[in-house]
Amino acid sequence: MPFASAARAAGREFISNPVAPMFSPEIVATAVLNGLLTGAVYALVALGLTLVYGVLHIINFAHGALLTAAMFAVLVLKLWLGLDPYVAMVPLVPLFFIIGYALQRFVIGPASHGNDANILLVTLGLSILIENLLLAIFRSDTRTIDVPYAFMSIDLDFALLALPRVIAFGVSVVVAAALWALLALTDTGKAIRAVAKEKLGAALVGIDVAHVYAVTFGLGTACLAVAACLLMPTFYVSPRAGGAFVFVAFTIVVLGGMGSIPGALIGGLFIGVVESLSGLYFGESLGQIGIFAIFIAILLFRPTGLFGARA
Amino acid sequence: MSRVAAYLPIAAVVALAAVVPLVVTSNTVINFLVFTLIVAVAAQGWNLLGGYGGQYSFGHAAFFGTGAYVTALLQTQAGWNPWATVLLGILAGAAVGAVIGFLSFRSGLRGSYFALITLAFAEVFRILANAAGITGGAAGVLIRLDVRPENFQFASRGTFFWVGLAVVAIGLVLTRAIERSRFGAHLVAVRENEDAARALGVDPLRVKLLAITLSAGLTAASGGLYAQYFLFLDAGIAYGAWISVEALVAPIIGGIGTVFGPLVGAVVLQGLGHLTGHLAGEIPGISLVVFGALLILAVAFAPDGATGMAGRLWRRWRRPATPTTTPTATGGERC
Amino acid sequence: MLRVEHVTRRFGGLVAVNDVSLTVAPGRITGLIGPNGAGKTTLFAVIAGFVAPSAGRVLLDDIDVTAEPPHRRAVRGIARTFQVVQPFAGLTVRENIAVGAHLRHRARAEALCRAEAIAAEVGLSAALDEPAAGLTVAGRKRLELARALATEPRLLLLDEVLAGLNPSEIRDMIPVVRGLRDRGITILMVEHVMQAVMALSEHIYVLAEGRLIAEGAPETVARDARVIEAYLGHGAAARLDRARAGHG
Amino acid sequence: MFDPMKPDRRTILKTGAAAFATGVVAAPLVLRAQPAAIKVGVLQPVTGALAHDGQQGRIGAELAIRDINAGGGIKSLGGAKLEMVFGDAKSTPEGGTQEVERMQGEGVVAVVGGYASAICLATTQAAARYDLPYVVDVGVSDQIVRRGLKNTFRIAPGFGTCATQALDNLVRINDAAGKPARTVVLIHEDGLFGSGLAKLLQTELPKRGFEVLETIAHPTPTRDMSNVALQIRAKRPDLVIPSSYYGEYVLLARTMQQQRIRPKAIYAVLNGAASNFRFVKEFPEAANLMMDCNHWHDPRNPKAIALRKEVEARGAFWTYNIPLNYSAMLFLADALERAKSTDRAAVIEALAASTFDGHIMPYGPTKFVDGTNTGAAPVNLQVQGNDIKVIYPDMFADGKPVFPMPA
Repeated sequence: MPFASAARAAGREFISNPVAPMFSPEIVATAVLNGLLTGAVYALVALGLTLVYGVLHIINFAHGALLTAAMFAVLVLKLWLGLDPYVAMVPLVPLFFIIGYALQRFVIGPASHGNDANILLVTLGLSILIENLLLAIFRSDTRTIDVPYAFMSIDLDFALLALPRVIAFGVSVVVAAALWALLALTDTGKAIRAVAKEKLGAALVGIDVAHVYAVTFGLGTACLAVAACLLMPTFYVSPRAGGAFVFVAFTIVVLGGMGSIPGALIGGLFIGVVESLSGLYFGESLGQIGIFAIFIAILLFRPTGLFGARA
Repeated sequence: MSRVAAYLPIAAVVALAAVVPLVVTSNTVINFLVFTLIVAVAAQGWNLLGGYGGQYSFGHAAFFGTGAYVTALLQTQAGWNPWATVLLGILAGAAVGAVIGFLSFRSGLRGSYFALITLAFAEVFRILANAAGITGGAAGVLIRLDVRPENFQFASRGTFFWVGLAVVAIGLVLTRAIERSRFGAHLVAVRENEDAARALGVDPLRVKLLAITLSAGLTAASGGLYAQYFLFLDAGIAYGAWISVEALVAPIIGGIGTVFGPLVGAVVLQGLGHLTGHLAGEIPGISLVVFGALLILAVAFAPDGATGMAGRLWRRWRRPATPTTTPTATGGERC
Repeated sequence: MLRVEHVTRRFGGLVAVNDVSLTVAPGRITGLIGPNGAGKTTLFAVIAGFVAPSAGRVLLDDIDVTAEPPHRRAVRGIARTFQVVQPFAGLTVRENIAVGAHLRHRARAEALCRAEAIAAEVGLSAALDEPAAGLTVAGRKRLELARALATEPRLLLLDEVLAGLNPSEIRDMIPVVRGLRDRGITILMVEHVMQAVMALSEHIYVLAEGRLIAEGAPETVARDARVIEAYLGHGAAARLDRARAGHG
Repeated sequence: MFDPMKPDRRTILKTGAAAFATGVVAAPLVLRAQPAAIKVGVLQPVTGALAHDGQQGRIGAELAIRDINAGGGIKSLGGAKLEMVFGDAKSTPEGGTQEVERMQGEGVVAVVGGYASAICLATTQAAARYDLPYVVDVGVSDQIVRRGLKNTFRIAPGFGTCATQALDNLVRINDAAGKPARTVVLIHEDGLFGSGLAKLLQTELPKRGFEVLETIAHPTPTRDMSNVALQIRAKRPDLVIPSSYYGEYVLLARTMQQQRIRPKAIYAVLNGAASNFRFVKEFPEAANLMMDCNHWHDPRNPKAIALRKEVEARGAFWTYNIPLNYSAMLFLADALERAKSTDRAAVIEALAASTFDGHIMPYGPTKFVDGTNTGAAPVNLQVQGNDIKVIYPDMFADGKPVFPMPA
């Protein structure tokens, strides 16, 4: 079997990648910039997850599926109404807020009887349901949309930065800041923080805990709608597309500290850069394993995360 | 309950099931049932840790895949007898379970964290198996078709059904034995309240480790059966999320933490999968949509699953006939 | 039997237990009292092994058990109840107690059998096959006690088994505890309900703000000015004295 | 959804019952004027991850059966009509095995299809238990035909053939243009398909006068191709040779365009996207002038041209799965014709001895050596404007290579 053995040798070679190559400073700098741009979108996906965790103390396993759903929503708006993905934010962000609110209020909350283990199972059930519903509707094809600015770029002399990715970076940072401000400054934010800290106490002073939970879930889902709108100009969507992001988001959430918004932002940027540089030096495949390795190591040895809030 | 009474239902169910290949001649049906049994074994494994121990793993694929790959690779690469490699696969799966369990339980991971880390381990295994040379990489491993019983390959699907049924029976007996043992009592105590269990002299780490090892071993047996039945593996089959999901959903649908729950759940799920497939025609993913919906509905409305619901209906139906106190009466006999 | 030597436990900046030493003599009921937040439960947790002390040692029969986890101490004969009851909610009363009985009895049938006997002892016979989640507060307290007893302890740590019970329930419970002592089980009990402790204990330690402020026979401790102040606030002892003088 | 002749459920049930009845009553009783239909299993993954490819393959098989029946069925068997027994492999090997069992139960004379290597590996073996003839459509892994299964016939070229052919064709195209290309960067997915190809190219390209500057592996899925593009840009190769699946390839092509990387050619081998009309339609600029060495229909064959017209008129994309399955069914029908029997051994014998030359694929006369059709080869394609043209070998070409790409 000469061919198969050749392939096996190739497999081995990629596992024990030889000497790390040397790159020019321009390439390394560009890789760092690329990592930051990707990381910001990771952070946005992680933001929704960490927010839900911080308040409801649950891990939302349906997060990836909801992201996929949002990406398909962008696709549909573009194909049917010709709506630009950035414009699509206007209807999609409120829509996904409502979807998230309703899911928590009418499905996850009642179905799980306040038991954490049940929430885990219900969100898992939701993710299976949503992902396959999308598969049933859209089939398994990989779909993309074409926008006039897809190939515009900002020339930094040593690097070309894709315009949609720069926009995605900016919007992600703004959304993170807005979310932080919402929590810190508004009455809703105060109620959310109160429930996060002491659910019983908050209920005693007259805060509607079920409502606050649902609002939080809605905010987390709305973040996904933003992320989907930012991703679609440069990425593709298939019923499993969200899955590509969700484990990275889990990693960022544990890295940044469960429930910490600044942690999610810094963690996202950090993971983006780590992934980019390790991809450059060790090959893209190993970069992927690296994410899982970081994730497992943090959970085992430092479950409170490297930066950000205590559990 | 006397020893005989405790195992009688298992004997009855297994005996009844053993007749099926003699009555049903359709290979399609037998083939479907064999696959159901394979899933049931994986689900029984999950149920030991998740149902009795309360530790919800989202990554039982790690054990299933290890059992399957060890079974397959030791045959194809080293030329060992498959009966032996299946056993070694079980041991290897159990060892992987022990290591993952030791790492996670020693770090005090539970609930969502435990679910996440098992999922991550399974994914790492999948990526490695997909890339490594020894597993055949993305092309997978193929076990040579060589139909001889001593080769763990059978001319008739019915024979394989009996082999699968035997493994399910072992799973049932093991589960019942654990239920009736000190270890079982400790395991359930840890599930219900770890602190209280510790105060009563239970070492939760030891109990959970033993549970995950047995659980992983049983699920690895399912992987070994899969390899011997389909004679083909790749990383997505062996370590894919599908088996983690099936192993978890079946006991929850059938009745979590009960002896027959996983088997009942596997039959219900596979049956429904087929039925929806027939009704919905070729809409892709529709049977999984039903899986997801059933999972949510079971958690919401039938926390004790199908067997629990059936039990309640049964009691309601026969209550008028036999009044009260059967449990205390049998309890009295014990002392 | 039990010796606690200079145990200190800090949580961040807070010193919950501050350099406490005490001994529990075998075959007796020893009381540990003190106002809310005095550190009684923390001290209990240290003795049972649930919380590691920041400093100090715990000795059982002169063996240093400070580094041992709770389940090892249970094997040695220490059993505890929890102030906030911790039943195995999904199990029946019988199964709950049997978990404790399994410590000394491997066989399932034997453990279940023991459970039945112990249930009778604490007055839970009628509820044997009820789910623990369905018990009343008093029932749950009894279950806590029964489970601990099932481990056949030599030293029993009772954390407020009487709190939350009504007077008649307390009246029912007191002889149960006394019966245990009579069977030779050494008891250390944390109590908030003064009357009961006074009635039961042969020796009492008083904890306030993490420190031991008094010890001795119940009557002695009850008259101790520091104890009264700790319970009723500054100047309370003097006011009480004046009141007594007025009556006399 | 495209579905030319979807049978309603009742007919399936009825024919199922009929199959059961005839199976029991035995064949000699067939004395009616109209000979009994010959059941042919068509196995494709029409649900799950591979659903799109499976649906395409099914279209090809269905249309072939329709055309064969319209042309008078199997004449040596009294004009018996072919009847499709369709099975959904659900994109998994066990799903496929399940369906083979069902087809066996329904008494099919042979199975056509399989598509993915994993499915083919498992299902050919399941069919081998019953000596059930199996015509593999795509199944690129050469393991499929290396196990000595007597029932298995793959009509399309396998991995080894495709790889060597791709190399030879590259050399010829380069030579014909005056050797403008010398340096190469290889991009590949890190599964066995991609890494195997990369390894082969790494050793073979230097022997043919090319220099491999860099080999870059990436996983599936990959979220970001910026780094890969960055490395390509730094190396400035004449040729980029990618072997990836659809999503990653689209991402790479778009990133390269965005980063203004224009090598002299992008030359793909068995690529998921470079010969996919969806890609051409959605990203005409990124796709234009890409080359691919892959399966394709024979663009000069009138039957193939008519088939493509019909499929496109119904609004479906044209992919190679359609003509490949169409051709596979013709090949089977020819064997049945010559076997003059539906006896499995006879059919297998006829398939093995086949010299069928009516393919609508760019294949020479069929010749099977150990389950492999040595008459089959891939062709070189290039996206030109909004179409995909065959540019090599000349005997099948309907376009001329544009190489090197204009800057």
